[in-house]
Amino acid sequence: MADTRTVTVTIRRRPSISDPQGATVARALRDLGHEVTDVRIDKTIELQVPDGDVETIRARVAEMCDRLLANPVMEDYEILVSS
Amino acid sequence: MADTRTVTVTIRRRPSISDPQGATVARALRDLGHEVTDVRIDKTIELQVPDGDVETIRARVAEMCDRLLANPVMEDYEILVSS
Amino acid sequence: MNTAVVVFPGSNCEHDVVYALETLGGSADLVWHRDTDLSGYDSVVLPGGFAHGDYLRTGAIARFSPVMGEVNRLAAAGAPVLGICNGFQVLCEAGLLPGVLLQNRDLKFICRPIHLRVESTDSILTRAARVGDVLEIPLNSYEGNYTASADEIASIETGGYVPLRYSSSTGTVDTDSNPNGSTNNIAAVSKSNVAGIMPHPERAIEEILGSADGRVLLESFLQSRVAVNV
Amino acid sequence: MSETMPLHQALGMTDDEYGTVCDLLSRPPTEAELAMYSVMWSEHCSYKSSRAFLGRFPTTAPWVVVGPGENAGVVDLGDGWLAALRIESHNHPSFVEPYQGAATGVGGILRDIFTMGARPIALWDQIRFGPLDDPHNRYLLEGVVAGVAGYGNAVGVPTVGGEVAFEECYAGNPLVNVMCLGIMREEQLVLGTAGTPGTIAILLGSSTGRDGIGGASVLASASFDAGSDTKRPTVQVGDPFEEKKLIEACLELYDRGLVVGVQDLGAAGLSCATSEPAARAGTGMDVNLDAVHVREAGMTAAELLMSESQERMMAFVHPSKVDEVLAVASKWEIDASVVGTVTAGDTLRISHNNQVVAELPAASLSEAAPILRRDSGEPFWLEDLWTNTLEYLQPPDITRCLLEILADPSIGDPSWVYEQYDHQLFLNTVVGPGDNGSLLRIKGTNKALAVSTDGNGRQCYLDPMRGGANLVYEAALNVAMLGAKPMAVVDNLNFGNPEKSEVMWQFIETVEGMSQACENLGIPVVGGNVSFYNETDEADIYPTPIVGVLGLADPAPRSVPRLNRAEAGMALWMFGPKNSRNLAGSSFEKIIKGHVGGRPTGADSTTGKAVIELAVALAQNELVPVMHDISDGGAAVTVSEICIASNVGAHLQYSSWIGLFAEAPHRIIAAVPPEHFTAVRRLAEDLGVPVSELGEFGGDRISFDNPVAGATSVSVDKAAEAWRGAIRSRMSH
Ligand SMILES: Nc1ncnc2c1ncn2[C@@H]1O[C@H](COP(=O)(O)OP(=O)(O)O)[C@@H](O)[C@H]1O
Ligand SMILES: [Mg+2]
Repeated sequence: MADTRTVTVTIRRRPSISDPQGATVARALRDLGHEVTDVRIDKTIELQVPDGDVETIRARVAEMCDRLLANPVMEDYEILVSS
Repeated sequence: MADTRTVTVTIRRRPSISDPQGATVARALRDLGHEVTDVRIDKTIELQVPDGDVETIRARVAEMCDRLLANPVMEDYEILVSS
Repeated sequence: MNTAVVVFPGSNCEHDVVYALETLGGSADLVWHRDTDLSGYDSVVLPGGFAHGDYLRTGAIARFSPVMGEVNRLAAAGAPVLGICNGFQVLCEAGLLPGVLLQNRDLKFICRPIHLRVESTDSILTRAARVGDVLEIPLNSYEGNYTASADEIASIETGGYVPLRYSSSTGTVDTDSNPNGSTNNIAAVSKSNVAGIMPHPERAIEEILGSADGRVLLESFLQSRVAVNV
Repeated sequence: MSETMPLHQALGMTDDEYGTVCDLLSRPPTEAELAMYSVMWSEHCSYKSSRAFLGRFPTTAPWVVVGPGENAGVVDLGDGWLAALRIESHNHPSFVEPYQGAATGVGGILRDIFTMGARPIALWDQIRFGPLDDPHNRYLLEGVVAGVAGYGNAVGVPTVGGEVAFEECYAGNPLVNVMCLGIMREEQLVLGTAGTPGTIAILLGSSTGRDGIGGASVLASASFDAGSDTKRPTVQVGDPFEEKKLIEACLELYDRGLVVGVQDLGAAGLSCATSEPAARAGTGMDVNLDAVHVREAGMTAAELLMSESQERMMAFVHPSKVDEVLAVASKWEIDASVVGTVTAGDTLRISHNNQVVAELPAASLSEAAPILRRDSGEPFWLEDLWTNTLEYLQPPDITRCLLEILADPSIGDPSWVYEQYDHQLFLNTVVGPGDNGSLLRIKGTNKALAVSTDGNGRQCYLDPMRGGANLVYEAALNVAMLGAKPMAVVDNLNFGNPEKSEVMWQFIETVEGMSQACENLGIPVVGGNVSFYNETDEADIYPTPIVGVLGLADPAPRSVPRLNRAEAGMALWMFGPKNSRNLAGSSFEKIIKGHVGGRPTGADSTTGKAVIELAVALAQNELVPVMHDISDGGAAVTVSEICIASNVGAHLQYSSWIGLFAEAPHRIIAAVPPEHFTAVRRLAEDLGVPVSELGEFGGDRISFDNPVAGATSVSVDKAAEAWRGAIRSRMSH
């Protein structure tokens, strides 16, 4: 598979949108005696796509994000094309 | 909050453990006409912890991972302490 | 003596389990997850639901609840410990049972009756059943897909730790009768006095609600209680 | 927001309304006050366009304990048991974000029920989308169902039934309604009152954040257009885990008698949860916003007052009980803060950062809200629509049409939806989704509660008055076939833009039709909800009232009529009016001909009532193992659904093929065992209900036989395959 490339997309919930899961995990960590002030839980998606021009790949993955991977109403995304 | 530090933990499902979510997303992307050979979906956990020595922080977060954040049966983790 | 039915924040099948055990002649109390004394009990059920919202991973936070020390102690003392659905997930997370439960193969919550074939009667869930019996029991879960590493699966199978598998109504165990993608159609895992089951036997104890096939499983559990040295 | 726009306009208030506020206060309002008036006087919270007409509904009966106006209606079930019920819409939030919109809709309706002191025991969802061949509609269906499941299952309340339908008019504006039922002992009833001066207000549950500011109320009070994107940041995220803890904590508070009153925080958040209880109690209240537990720093008073953060409740507590209440909250691991004190007089005084930021008559937020008498007028196109009927010269291929109708997503098997819902929790579900309605036993009694929810936008579009009445009869009949006597109604009125006169006309006609049916059946409306502005780019949805009827079976029959109990050798009878020859608004015309026109058959008050009584009697006396009403798709579909569920064939004689597909009301198909022929005939005769002996069950084919046209048939397997794939095949890739 010499001709695929790894792209990592980080999908983050917008800061204004509440994250009950993060809040619950923060509480659990504190119950276990750890000091944490805040926890946010997000998603990373690692894609293997056909290799090619970096900008083309980025544009294609952005389209995947817009259409499927990210929820435009609540989430932002960041694309990292591996070198 | 000058004295907290951001630590990002990536939790990855072991390759030997099936990933129904990744498989489904790959299928959906292909249905939409995108070329992808593989998709993995992982978790990122962003923690705000009291600032201090990087190695101490790392050790503390590793303990959180071992005890709670990752399941040793199916997951690996990677810790990144922001600089 | 009676059964402790553990209530985690987010549990929701606890009343149903108490009702079912009492209907079958047992006696059961709800115990809060912060309780640290189960000395009055000879058996434990971790009921279904969404302990701690199922956040992070199902069962992950619950296993640190204060009551789990006592659950471990009773398990070690030979008392029957049964996890149903979310309770099964907690037992796996706590290391009392091997494996993990992933999201269903189709990434959808499944609530419908399925069939289970009895594979062995050497478990706290099946001692009153017969090998080959097919039971109709409701399944109700999003994370019911039982998995473990290949080595672990091998040792589970050779050890005879699988009392029940998903099957067709006639007892065929195959992909078509596998509702959620569980490895080898595993629906329950049992290791000496500790067992976990994904479907809900307590929902199948009266014909008026659709099936009474869950009785034999809970009766097995009740019969499994022995004089435990607490 | 444009720079020059005055604040009140930016908040969706008219200049007139602003003037009213100034007059009320004898001064211009502060920013915080303006925020409060704007949310409380929004269409969603004040019912300003509908209030004048909702008074038409009959709302009283000896068994009504709490009628409309409180958080939920409450009825007396006898022997000290009460039921609380309510229905809500979350249409606009679900279009913006289907998962969270539906999830928070479930969360909101649950709070309406446990605010009354009842434990929520069941949910029903009524959902409508554009056609499934459009991927966006599939995405919406997928998300909404996952949201109902994600919240309902996790919070631990079973979703035991509902409705799903597809129609072009919902493509830009899906409908997501949710109904909830709770039960309690009579001593547990609590109302949304602030109590007497000195009572302490304690805010329980989630922290308050900026999420959803102006969300539900603003979203539900405006139409969608190309600019909808700007409303998007107001998405609220549901936390079923927090709600589950909140339910258990509140129920413990009620059990131990620790509260005087309770009010949930829904749309309009703290503005509503302070002013309404005070208004109901005829008191004032001092509220300290600095005490509110918050999720974000630096929120303004207006933001705190408008926030629609989910999973919060306000408890009103005697000062001597405050510590106990805080201890209960801490046991269930929820946050609690003491935020106010009830005062004598009628002033709601709110302070923030140690300054008074609002000081107004508590009751003015709800009682002084504007009441609009908007213009209404019969649509100019209605007459044309009524005369736009189809002529049929040739009979169609009956079985081919039947298969096509069975395979339609609005008609076919909805199990793809309801298998994602926990519908069994609490071990009460005697009849769950997939039958005429739901039947829930009350453990420890001989009683069972039946519920059916129904809507039919297409019929209501063609004739809102007839459509509205027919829905009440249909839902009541569904309940009756489970052996329960209909006793109360809740309704959700989903309509277009009330600023259009034809939409107001549709609204008024619908309310009239429903009211007439309720009066005739003696079942009061105990609660409901209005959702206006369901339009996209000027196109209104069909007027889509949803009716939920609650019935009581006491005692519950030991063996309840079900669709799956037909057996070879049983007779196939129809009860109700004969010779229906009207296809207006039918599924046949919509699906086979792509036609919507004509005027649907209206209700017959005498027969409608008699058929319901007959159904109750047949079920109570266990005379027929199967009853199923004729509704969407007509008798052909009704019979097919019985055959599919029972896995048995049927042979049916018909006189006109149109009668096989007509959807006129008040008709039941039943499977009658020969040993009960006489008793069933006598019962029907006593009640004056016509009986048609159409055929019998048996074999493995569904066949339709006519003296002239001869017989045509389809195998049960083939019918089942078409029916089962209706939604499932379109939703799997
Ligand atoms: N969205 C839904 N959620 C839960 N149950 C549903 C849903 N849609 C339909 N059902 C169930 O499927 C059955 C058939 O629905 P429907 O065809 O609308 O019945 P009817 O025509 O008798 O009103 C009902 O029992 C109903 O409760
Ligand atoms: Mg219907």
